[in-house]
Amino acid sequence: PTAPSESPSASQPASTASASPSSGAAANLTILAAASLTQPLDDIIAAYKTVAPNVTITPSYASSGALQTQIEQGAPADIFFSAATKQMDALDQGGLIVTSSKVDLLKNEIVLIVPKDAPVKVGGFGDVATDAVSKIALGDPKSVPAGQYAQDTFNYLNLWDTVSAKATYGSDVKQVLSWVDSGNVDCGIVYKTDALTDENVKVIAEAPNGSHTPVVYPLAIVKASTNQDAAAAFIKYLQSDDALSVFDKYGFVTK
Amino acid sequence: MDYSPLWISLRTALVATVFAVIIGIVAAYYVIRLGRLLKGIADGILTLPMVLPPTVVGFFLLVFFGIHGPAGRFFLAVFHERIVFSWYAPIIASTVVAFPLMYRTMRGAFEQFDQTLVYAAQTLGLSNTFIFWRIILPGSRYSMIAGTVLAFARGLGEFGATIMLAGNLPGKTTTLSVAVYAAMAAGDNALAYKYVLIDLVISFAVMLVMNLVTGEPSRRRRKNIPAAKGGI
Amino acid sequence: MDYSPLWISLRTALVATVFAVIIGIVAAYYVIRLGRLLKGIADGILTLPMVLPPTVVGFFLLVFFGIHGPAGRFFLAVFHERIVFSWYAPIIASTVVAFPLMYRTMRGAFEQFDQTLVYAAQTLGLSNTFIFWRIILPGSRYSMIAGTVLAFARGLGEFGATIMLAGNLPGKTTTLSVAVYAAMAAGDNALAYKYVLIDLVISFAVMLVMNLVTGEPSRRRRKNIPAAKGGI
Amino acid sequence: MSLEIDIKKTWPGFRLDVRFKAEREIVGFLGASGSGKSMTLKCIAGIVRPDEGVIIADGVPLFDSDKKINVPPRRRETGYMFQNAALFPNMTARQNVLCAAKGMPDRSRKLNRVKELFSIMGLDGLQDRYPAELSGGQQQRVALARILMSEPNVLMLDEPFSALDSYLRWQLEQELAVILGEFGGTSLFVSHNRDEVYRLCHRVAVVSRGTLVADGDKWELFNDPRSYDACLLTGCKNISPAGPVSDRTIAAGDWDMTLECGGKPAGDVKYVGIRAHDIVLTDACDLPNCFEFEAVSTLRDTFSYILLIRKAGSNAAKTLRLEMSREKYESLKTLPRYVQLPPEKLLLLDK
Amino acid sequence: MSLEIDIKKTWPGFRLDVRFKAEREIVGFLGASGSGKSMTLKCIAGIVRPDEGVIIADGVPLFDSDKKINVPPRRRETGYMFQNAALFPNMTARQNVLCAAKGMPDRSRKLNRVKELFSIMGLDGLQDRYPAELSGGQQQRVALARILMSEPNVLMLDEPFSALDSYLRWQLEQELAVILGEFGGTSLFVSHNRDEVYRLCHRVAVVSRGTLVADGDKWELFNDPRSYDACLLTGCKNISPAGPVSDRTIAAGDWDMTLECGGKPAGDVKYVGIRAHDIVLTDACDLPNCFEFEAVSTLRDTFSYILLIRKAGSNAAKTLRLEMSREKYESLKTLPRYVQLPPEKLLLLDK
Ligand SMILES: Nc1ncnc2c1ncn2[C@@H]1O[C@H](COP(=O)(O)OP(=O)(O)OP(=O)(O)O)[C@@H](O)[C@H]1O
Ligand SMILES: Nc1ncnc2c1ncn2[C@@H]1O[C@H](COP(=O)(O)OP(=O)(O)OP(=O)(O)O)[C@@H](O)[C@H]1O
Ligand SMILES: [Mg+2]
Ligand SMILES: [Mg+2]
Repeated sequence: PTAPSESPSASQPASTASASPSSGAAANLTILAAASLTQPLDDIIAAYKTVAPNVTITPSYASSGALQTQIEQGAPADIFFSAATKQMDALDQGGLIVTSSKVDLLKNEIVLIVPKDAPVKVGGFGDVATDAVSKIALGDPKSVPAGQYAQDTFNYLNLWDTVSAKATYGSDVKQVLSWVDSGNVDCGIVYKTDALTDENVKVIAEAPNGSHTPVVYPLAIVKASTNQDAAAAFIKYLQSDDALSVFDKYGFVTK
Repeated sequence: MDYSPLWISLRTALVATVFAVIIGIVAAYYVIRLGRLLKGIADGILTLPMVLPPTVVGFFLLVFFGIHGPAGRFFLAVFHERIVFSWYAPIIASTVVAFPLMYRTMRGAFEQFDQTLVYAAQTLGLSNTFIFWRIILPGSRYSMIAGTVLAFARGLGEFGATIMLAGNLPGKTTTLSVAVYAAMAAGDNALAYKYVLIDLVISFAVMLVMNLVTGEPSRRRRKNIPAAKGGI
Repeated sequence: MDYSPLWISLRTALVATVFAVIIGIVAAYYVIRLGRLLKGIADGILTLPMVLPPTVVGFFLLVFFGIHGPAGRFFLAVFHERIVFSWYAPIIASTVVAFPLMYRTMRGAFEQFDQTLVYAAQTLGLSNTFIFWRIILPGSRYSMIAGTVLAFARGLGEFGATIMLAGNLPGKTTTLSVAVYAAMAAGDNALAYKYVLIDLVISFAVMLVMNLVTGEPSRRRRKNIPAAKGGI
Repeated sequence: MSLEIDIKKTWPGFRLDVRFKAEREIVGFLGASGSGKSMTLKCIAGIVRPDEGVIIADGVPLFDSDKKINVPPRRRETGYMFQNAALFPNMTARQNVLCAAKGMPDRSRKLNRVKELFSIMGLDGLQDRYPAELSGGQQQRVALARILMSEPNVLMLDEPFSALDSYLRWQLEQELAVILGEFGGTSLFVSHNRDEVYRLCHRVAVVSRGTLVADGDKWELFNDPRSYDACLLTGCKNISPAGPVSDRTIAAGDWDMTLECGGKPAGDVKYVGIRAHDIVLTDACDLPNCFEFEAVSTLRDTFSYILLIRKAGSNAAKTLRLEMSREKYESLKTLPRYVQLPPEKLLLLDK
Repeated sequence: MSLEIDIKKTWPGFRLDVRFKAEREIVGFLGASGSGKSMTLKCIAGIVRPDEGVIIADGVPLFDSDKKINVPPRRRETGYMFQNAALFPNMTARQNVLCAAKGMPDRSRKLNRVKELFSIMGLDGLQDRYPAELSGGQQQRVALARILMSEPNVLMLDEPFSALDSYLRWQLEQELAVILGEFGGTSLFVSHNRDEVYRLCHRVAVVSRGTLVADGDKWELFNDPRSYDACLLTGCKNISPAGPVSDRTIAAGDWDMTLECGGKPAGDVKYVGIRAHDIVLTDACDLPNCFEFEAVSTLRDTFSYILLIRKAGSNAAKTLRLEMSREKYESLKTLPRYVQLPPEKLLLLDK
């Protein structure tokens, strides 16, 4: 698949900001990030080493819910990079993050996938309601954001009642992917970025525009952070062209 | 509140414990006969489901029992049944994860068993089956209980492998552990705690019953009497 | 490839095993002295970390050891250390999850132990410490090995509680199991398999060593000799 | 060191009710299998808890059901050598013995004593063997060495020689006599060998069905056992129920004989016994208690002959066992016609 | 049923090398503690694997190191009664015995036989007890009942009476004599009681330090033991190294005596022995092998006296043990001056 490479905005200010911490004081940053961000973020952190050699960034990847709990319990963290707004909002309401630092950095697409070698029976979201599909894998709408978006989409299409009868719920997107990958379900709904990591699945369709609230990945500085400046600098860098192009590469939609 | 996870969990844990106990005992029985090197290898293989993170175990199970996997294809062909997402998928997952506990505990017990009694039985011409069932197993009952309790606990707490192989189908495959996880992930801590409470009640009940039932006869009789364990 | 998870896992599993073994043995030692009802209750409490899904255990640990929790506050006040995300957090998590295995296995072994030997030791005026360390424990060595192997395996496979309490800080708290999870979640299956492979190598190595080292002396000597276990 | 016990304990099917005192002496315990010898010693050692009663050693109560005293076994300083050796399987013979030497701080003295005990027990060269590598008798001797090493206040030996050959037995008996002589505390010695008990002990207690039926000086006991059980256990092979016929005569039912008691009162007699080698064969019938007899069978023993005989014509009567040395038997040309039960040899038993 | 064995096995510090044949008979095993009796039986039972050799029962090889035959214990039909009872702790006495009755399909016959065995063993009322609830001797009797129940082809009893009192021993010995008589297979009987072996067995094998030093007819063995070990184990208390002085006289070093052999050749003599009750005290010195003596000590045994004596003036000499009945001793007014070792009673030992 071709990575969407149109990302013109916000490159200039970011590159200037990125210069400043290189002269700044040494700092250790801990960034709590959703597990789905592992690959791009690792790349960016490696690149940041050349931009700000004094700053050591340690990522800790887990599910957004776990990260939220950790911050609530006072885990020593500087930046929270969530895969959904729900956790971010919860922390915001708890007064645990610096509200002004909150940025909706990335977007993702909800896609319908099928096993790669499956006979093409499913052509789009509409077909899920037909007999072509006997089982569909979704994230648990109650706990998995991707599942919530999927529910929204089918609600928008007025298909939820029929679809939910065939649905099997995973506790995270990875599971949904595994089930589709191994052919144990006919199709599944995941993020586009996840779909791109698995060569045994193929993307059939993206969710129609407006069928769900946008999938955004917000990030913010944790209030308890003792490195507010360095954290702000890194968040700036994440908004730079250099960084965004990395996200781009892994299939994220950058503004 | 939905009580189905309770029943599913009970069913899963009980059936899985039974399987784990049987398979564990059989495995232990054969492994102690091996040479030391082979024993180590057997240990390595049979303890694998404990060493690997449950999700990984679940993933392998999915591949193995999935419709493209060898076991999955076999079942589909012979029984016209899909294993993945079925009501017995949690049982399979729990069994696989719990059985190393029984296996290892029983291996220890068998190795510790007083060989004199085995020899005595052999010279009486008793069959190996009799020796095993009527002499060695009863003599290892405390370890058997330990292994069973552990297997049951693990079966009850199992979640990673279960959800991978069985999914989270309310009323069908959603065990307590899965329900707890889901409720927590959904931020519904109140519900999660309720399920945790049920978990606790079950496990306490089982532990109590296990402790009240077992050792009963020998205990009463042994009280104050030095166990002369076949000695004069 | 980053090998730090290997070392962290080894450190974590080894240290956690040591703790689990010690705590497990001590717990078992005291529990067998209790009445039957209390035993059941003790069992219920001490087996809890196995019954609950690891994530839930992790959540409770996080609450308990977090800076708002009692243990967390205590440590912060006394040692000026935060436990959450520290390098010893995985050890704590693994210990908690692994110790019920040792506890239950040893309880079984202690209950099975030939009381005659204890009585003989007592009438010789030997101290309880001596009796425990030099007579009961060596006599329960096979169960001890079983428990240790299980605790180690569990420590190695632990992930749910660890990632909750210790996070996933590469080079600091990322154990193999966490690394496997993270790699899988990130879609990097190749890396995940590599870590799984390392997992397997470690566990095989440990099992082999355990099997080669243990039972060595008594085995050689016992070969072909009926173990007269204190009999005439 | 004195010992005083008075204990009761009931099991389904068995009741222990033992009372006795012992000073600094060696008390032998004789009793049939299952009579309660080991149980008594176990109660003293604190391994078995009596239902009620007291156990007092040297004035210190070790157990008192009324005062709720129950000193734990390891503080009682009562060494009990188990009937089975109960060696620690994970320790070598030497370690087994060494670990019992708690009272000796001096390591070299300890080692010397261990060495000495091993050589007394004839165990030289076996010090580094594990119990499983020792024969039954060797295990028993290690256990004996171990209990002697522990130097308890009350020494209880439960059939310490049962697995030993006669020669070793004889040797160890002599060594033990010396050791117990030096020991100076109370020793309780269970044995099934009448002669051993006789030679080694000062006093003998006879246990039967859970109670002490006799307890006293050994000379007295062997010469005049008084009770059926004591008579049997001191090795008398011939015992018959009996009852007084007149003041000085009794009727022995099993043997179909009326016997003169030789001056002893016949009043309370319940049984009468006579030892196998006290019965005399004679050609003339001029002495009291003389009967014509018939030999039912003759058994050749190692160095003697055993005759089973009964009064002639009493076909229903039980046989008497008569023993005589091989020489004597072989010097007889023909078997005499009469048997005599010398009145002074009759054992009159009143219970 | 015949049995033929020829086995070797080496442990560090002990070597077993036993060869013998037995027909349908009762063979007694005498041997010092640790001499290898139990090991030999365990090899036959298949519990211990010899390094090399053959074991053949009734023509069927049970073990043959050359042909790589090693029949597993449970197919050998060789019943071995362990020196310790080795009862199954989780079964009652009855279950222990019942489970051995594999060959009997008829349940009521089984139950009858169990009942019979329990009553023979004097265990009535104890059928439902667990082993831990039985005394040492009771456990042993259950084990004996169990092995008899299993009706093996070769019956091996390892000190089956060691934990029993003398009275019970005597009773059981007679019962066992009947049972073994009916049995008709080969029985191997280990005992430390010389007399028991003598009475019960047809043939006696003497084991010493892992080898058979004597094997043959019991009369012969007891009358003329030939070897030092056999002599000791048949109960002879006096043995001295000896060497020929002339054709018909030997010198007994330990006793400082030169002795006439009474016509037997002195050529190969290595030791000389004499039984304690064969030594004669006399007032006249007109017989061969007469010496003036001094009594070192006098011991009063149950029904006899034991004198330890040595040749007058030989202070370095070892003492001889002399036994005489109490009657005889007490009838002596003064102790005679001389001791005689009758030449015909001397046991000349050539190994
Ligand atoms: N738990 C029990 N329930 C009932 N009876 C018991 C129990 N334990 C022991 N006994 C009985 O107590 C009696 C005394 O046992 P003890 O061991 O003292 O005998 P003993 O005199 O030492 O005999 P032995 O010479 O055979 O060793 C035995 O008859 C035994 O059966
Ligand atoms: N593993 C071993 N290593 C070395 N020697 C051993 C081993 N096992 C047994 N022995 C020795 O073998 C010898 C024979 O033992 P066995 O049990 O046959 O003696 P036994 O004649 O039955 O004696 P007892 O009358 O005391 O029972 C003993 O001296 C014992 O020490
Ligand atoms: Mg006893
Ligand atoms: Mg033996």
